[in-house]
Amino acid sequence: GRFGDFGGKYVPETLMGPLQELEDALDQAMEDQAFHDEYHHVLEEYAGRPTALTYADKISDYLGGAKIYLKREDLNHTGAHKLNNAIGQALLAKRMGKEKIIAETGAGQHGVASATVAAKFGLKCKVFMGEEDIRRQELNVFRMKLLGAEVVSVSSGNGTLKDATNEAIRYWVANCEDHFYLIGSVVGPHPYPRMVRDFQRVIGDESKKQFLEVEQELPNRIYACVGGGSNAMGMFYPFLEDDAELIGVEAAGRGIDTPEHAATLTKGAPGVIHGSLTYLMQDDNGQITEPYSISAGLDYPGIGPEHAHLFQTKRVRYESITDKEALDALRLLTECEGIIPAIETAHALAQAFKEAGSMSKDETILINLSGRGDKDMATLMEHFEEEV
Amino acid sequence: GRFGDFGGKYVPETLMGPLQELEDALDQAMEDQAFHDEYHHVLEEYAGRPTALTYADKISDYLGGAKIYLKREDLNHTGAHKLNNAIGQALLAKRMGKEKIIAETGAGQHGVASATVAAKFGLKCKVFMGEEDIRRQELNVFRMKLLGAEVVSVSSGNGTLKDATNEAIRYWVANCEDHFYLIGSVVGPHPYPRMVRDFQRVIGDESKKQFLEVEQELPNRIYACVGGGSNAMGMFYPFLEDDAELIGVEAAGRGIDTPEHAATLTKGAPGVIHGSLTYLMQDDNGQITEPYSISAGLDYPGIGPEHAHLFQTKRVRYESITDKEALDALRLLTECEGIIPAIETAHALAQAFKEAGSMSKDETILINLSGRGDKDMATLMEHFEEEV
Amino acid sequence: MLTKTSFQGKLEKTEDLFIPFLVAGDPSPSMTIAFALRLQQQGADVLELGVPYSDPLADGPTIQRAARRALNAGMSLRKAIELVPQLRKHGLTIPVVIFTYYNPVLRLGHDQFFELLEENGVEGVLIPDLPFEESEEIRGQAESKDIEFISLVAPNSEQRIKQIAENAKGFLYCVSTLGVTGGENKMTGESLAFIKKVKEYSPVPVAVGFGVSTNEDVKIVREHADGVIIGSKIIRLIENELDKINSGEKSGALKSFSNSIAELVK
Amino acid sequence: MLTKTSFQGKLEKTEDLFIPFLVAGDPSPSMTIAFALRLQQQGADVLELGVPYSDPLADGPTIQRAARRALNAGMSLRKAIELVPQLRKHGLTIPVVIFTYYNPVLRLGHDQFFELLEENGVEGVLIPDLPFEESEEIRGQAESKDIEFISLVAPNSEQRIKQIAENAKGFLYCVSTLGVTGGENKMTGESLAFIKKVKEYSPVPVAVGFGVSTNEDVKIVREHADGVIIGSKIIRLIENELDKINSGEKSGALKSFSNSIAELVK
Repeated sequence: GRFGDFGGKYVPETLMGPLQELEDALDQAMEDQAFHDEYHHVLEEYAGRPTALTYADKISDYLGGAKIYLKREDLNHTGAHKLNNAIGQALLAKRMGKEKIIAETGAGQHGVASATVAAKFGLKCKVFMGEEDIRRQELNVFRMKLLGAEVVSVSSGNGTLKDATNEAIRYWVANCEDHFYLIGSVVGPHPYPRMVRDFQRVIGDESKKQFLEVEQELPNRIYACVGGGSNAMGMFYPFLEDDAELIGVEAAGRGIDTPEHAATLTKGAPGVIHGSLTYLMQDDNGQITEPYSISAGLDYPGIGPEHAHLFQTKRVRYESITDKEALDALRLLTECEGIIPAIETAHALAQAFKEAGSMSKDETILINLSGRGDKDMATLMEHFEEEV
Repeated sequence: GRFGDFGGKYVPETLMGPLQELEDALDQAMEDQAFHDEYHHVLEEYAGRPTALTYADKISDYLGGAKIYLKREDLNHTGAHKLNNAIGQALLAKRMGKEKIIAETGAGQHGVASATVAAKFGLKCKVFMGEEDIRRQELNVFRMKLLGAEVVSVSSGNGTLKDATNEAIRYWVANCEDHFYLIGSVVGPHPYPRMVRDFQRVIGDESKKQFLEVEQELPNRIYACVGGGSNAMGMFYPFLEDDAELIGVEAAGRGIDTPEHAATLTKGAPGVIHGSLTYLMQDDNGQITEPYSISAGLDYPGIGPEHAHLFQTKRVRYESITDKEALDALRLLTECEGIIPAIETAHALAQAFKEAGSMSKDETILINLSGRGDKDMATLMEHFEEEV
Repeated sequence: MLTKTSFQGKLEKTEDLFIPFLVAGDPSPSMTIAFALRLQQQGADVLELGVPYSDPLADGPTIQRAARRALNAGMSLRKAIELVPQLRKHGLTIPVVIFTYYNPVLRLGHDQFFELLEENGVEGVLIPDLPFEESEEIRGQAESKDIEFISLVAPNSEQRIKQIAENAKGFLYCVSTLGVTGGENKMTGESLAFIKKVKEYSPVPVAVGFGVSTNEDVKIVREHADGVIIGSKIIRLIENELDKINSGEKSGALKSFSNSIAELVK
Repeated sequence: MLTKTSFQGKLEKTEDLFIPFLVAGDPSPSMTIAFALRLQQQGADVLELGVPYSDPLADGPTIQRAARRALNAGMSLRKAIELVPQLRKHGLTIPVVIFTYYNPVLRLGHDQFFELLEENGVEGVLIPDLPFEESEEIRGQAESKDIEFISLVAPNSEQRIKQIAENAKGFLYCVSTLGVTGGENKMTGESLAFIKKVKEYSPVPVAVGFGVSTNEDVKIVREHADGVIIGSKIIRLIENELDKINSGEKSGALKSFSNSIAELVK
């Protein structure tokens, strides 16, 4: 249950049993070809995989350096990579005979993905969401309800993702016998970080195959944004043994020299959050601090333990991008390629765009376009209304 | 330029030249394998085609009759079938050396698709939109602007799609030398209805292939909603010579016995609208009347001339579905399958769901899931807020 | 080369034609009659009587507004045609061309349409959204009723110019500039060459329309074509008088209108 | 079978233990001292002194509120430990168990944490999010400092029950029911069988916590286990007195608190 020094199961005793049950079921499922077949069948037939690999010719020309490719997770059903994992875990829940799932959500993307698979597979679904996030993400709340899920408002703490996750774990502690907790990122106690990565690695597996088809070699650099880090782990994992340089991009919010950011690896320290030993943002007393990012999906004080390991071993380079840089990259991609990315994704874009120009024209870049920007329209309107 | 009695070019003399130029260019392009290759390359690499064919097992079981399959145009980039056509026409515009495109839009979906291809292919884009629709579809207006398009507010008439189309045609009359008019449905003067159908037939072509793969025979019935009718023509066309029963579903609004509907074939009469001889909604003096539907995309007083022909020859059966029936079907699909469809699409679903139960279990239904419901959230919230 | 007996012999002139356009019923049928008579007084040779339409594709905002006013006043294709005997009764003698979009004609039916035209003594018909290729049937019907079917020709009609011009009846409506009605007139060297080419083929007078709005425009058109068609400018002159008309000062309005027309075509 | 010399010999009883829980600094350090002394007066055998934490995963809303109050009052892990000598100074003689989530301990560092505990005379430590499998190092350190590392065991610990119980120090914290603190107590037949099984393996007293909130609960627990742990209920009793405390009536608040505790554990 470790990635080097990180990971583990730092949970109340009551969860040790359910986690063992989960791990046993997961290991069994992963060795069962029928489970893989069903998972991949649903990904293809329902979620619309494989997602496209798009050559971004205009922006490549504009930046004048490396050829830039985009892995189009925005084309996944419900608009982001989140569904890959939700499908995998829902199938596992069914296999374990659990008919009720719980999930935490910040901006609502994982909540929508969970509500979606609950509807599709006939499970009851309860989504924990901070009351502040419920206020900010009214549309996604409605979407979850329309899908038949119950949205539980969490008023503890600041009413955001961290608090929703705490509350989901607490609820699971009390109801673990018949509830499956569907975690949305590569965080949480073992075996979650591994499981979520394994349900997201389809991104990297497909990318590798597609990239080799069009370029006959692997990309020189691969970029992905990192909040909890599931889209990045899904993309990076199949490339870990290859030469490709891997770059994870955190949210620098208003700047990493201000208190308002979510750059966990860049500015945080090792500790325990949500059951896992990893890096997190905390004060000198070990109290977890509130992160900030314009992007709700990156606005998380922790990070998956495997990222902490890849940071420590330097296999992945971690950078951070401010709100403003992300918004600029979002506009550039939109105007050049006709693709409005999620603000989360725009962090990865911004870092890649920064570096692409100084790379040579025979080098290549792969960016994980983790989600579409439809959910961010209200935020974008606030920021761009005067300009457009 | 005719489909039986319907079609033609009922336009001001000034457009006859540009239409001929377009037709010549189109015919050339259609005979050029390189054009086909580029079009299909963009569909695959950029738009994410082929879209999935999803077996809707839960709803099939629930209705207890035919097996229901969904052709997932909602998974297309920008969320609906509209992009297929926009890509085709944008490539044609480029081939013709036109660097400026104009488009009309109602709810904004075709406007977004046009703005998207304009960004992708480096064209200038002007989208005509009624001032009332601009007010109702603020989000899509912003999206188009973010993509770099200019949105022209049309105040003539009632400020809706019909008026936006009139104004786009007028603008084209004055600027046809260097502008390409990118019409969003199988309407307008020849060669538009044929061209748009040919750029949408990829839906039916893919469906046929996919359906044969999973069921080894063609579907018994195929449903699609019809406003202008492009998703329906795209789906139906490759099946016209087959045995499958084809059902086009119009919007009955508040009921076809009220004045508030958009059931053009059911209640309209032959006439000329937007350059084409077809069915339309008009009064006794031949003045075009205002349609009504909860769904902005079906809220159009005309219909593509090929539909008029298929109606007259009875090759396609046309039905109509009220706002309420559509909303009920939308909820049912959402709760059973985890897919929130566009309200337009929900009309096709409602008709299919009505009929599926009385079909036998070895019969099959194919529904064109023309678009996703994200754009309709505000409308759905108004209608469902109390219930969910 | 021009034929002389057009419009049932009522139009003997073949040059220097002044062809004004009114929307029937804008702002009321009686005012249309009054305006028409003033136009005849000011030298109009043919009256284009426009039928208001909900979706006038070839028209700019000015004529759209006029159509809206007339529709609100209850005007229709049938009523517009039936206005012609009223015009005659009040002294209009110049030929009248009914200008209508195609859908109201279709709704009425071709046969009934031509019966109505004939019954009401209409001399010509112009359908702006029925180009040459779509009008074969209706041209035949018009000919059999001795009603002139007016064709339009545009600078970008290209190889079709010859065909359209050679088949022209009554007068040939030459669209001077690309665009909808009421735009700006741009009489470039190209436009003049185009008019010259049209005149070569046309057996009937060539009248130029679209964007003629000043006396200077009129003079230039007169110099090169056989006639000038004025639409939107006349509607705007009527709009200038709407306040007076609504407050009952009809004679003042008509006088002021006449003066403006005189100034325009002097 | 029970060992007698736990908590550095300070806990000689091995049954009928009353183990109350306070959050250090709720609502202030001085009130924590006062409440602790009252609890000792009412027969408390061990004090669980909770360190407030931003994200207390194992706690329900009551203890979350208490933690929030204490954090707002500036409490920290270090300050909570340093409160222990203050408690002693005011007359607390029973052993104190520092109850803290793991992250503050990690932040401080294991070595510094144990130095602090030792320096301040703390007899026990309980880390609710450090299960048996993750606590090997810290258990070793605790043992070497003669500080009891309190383990928890839950009904669903299953095959791990034996392992956890056999290795228990001080007392064994038996989670009577699945859930976070402050829930409802459901002493079912299953719970009783579970407690019985735990007692079979445990060399130390078995205390039952989670959801003990009425005198009836206390009586049932006493009947089957060696001790009762009361947390959320005590916090709620403190909350009842907050108004009085804030308005300066501290002695009245303490008296009322004492009476309630007496009623609870009678």
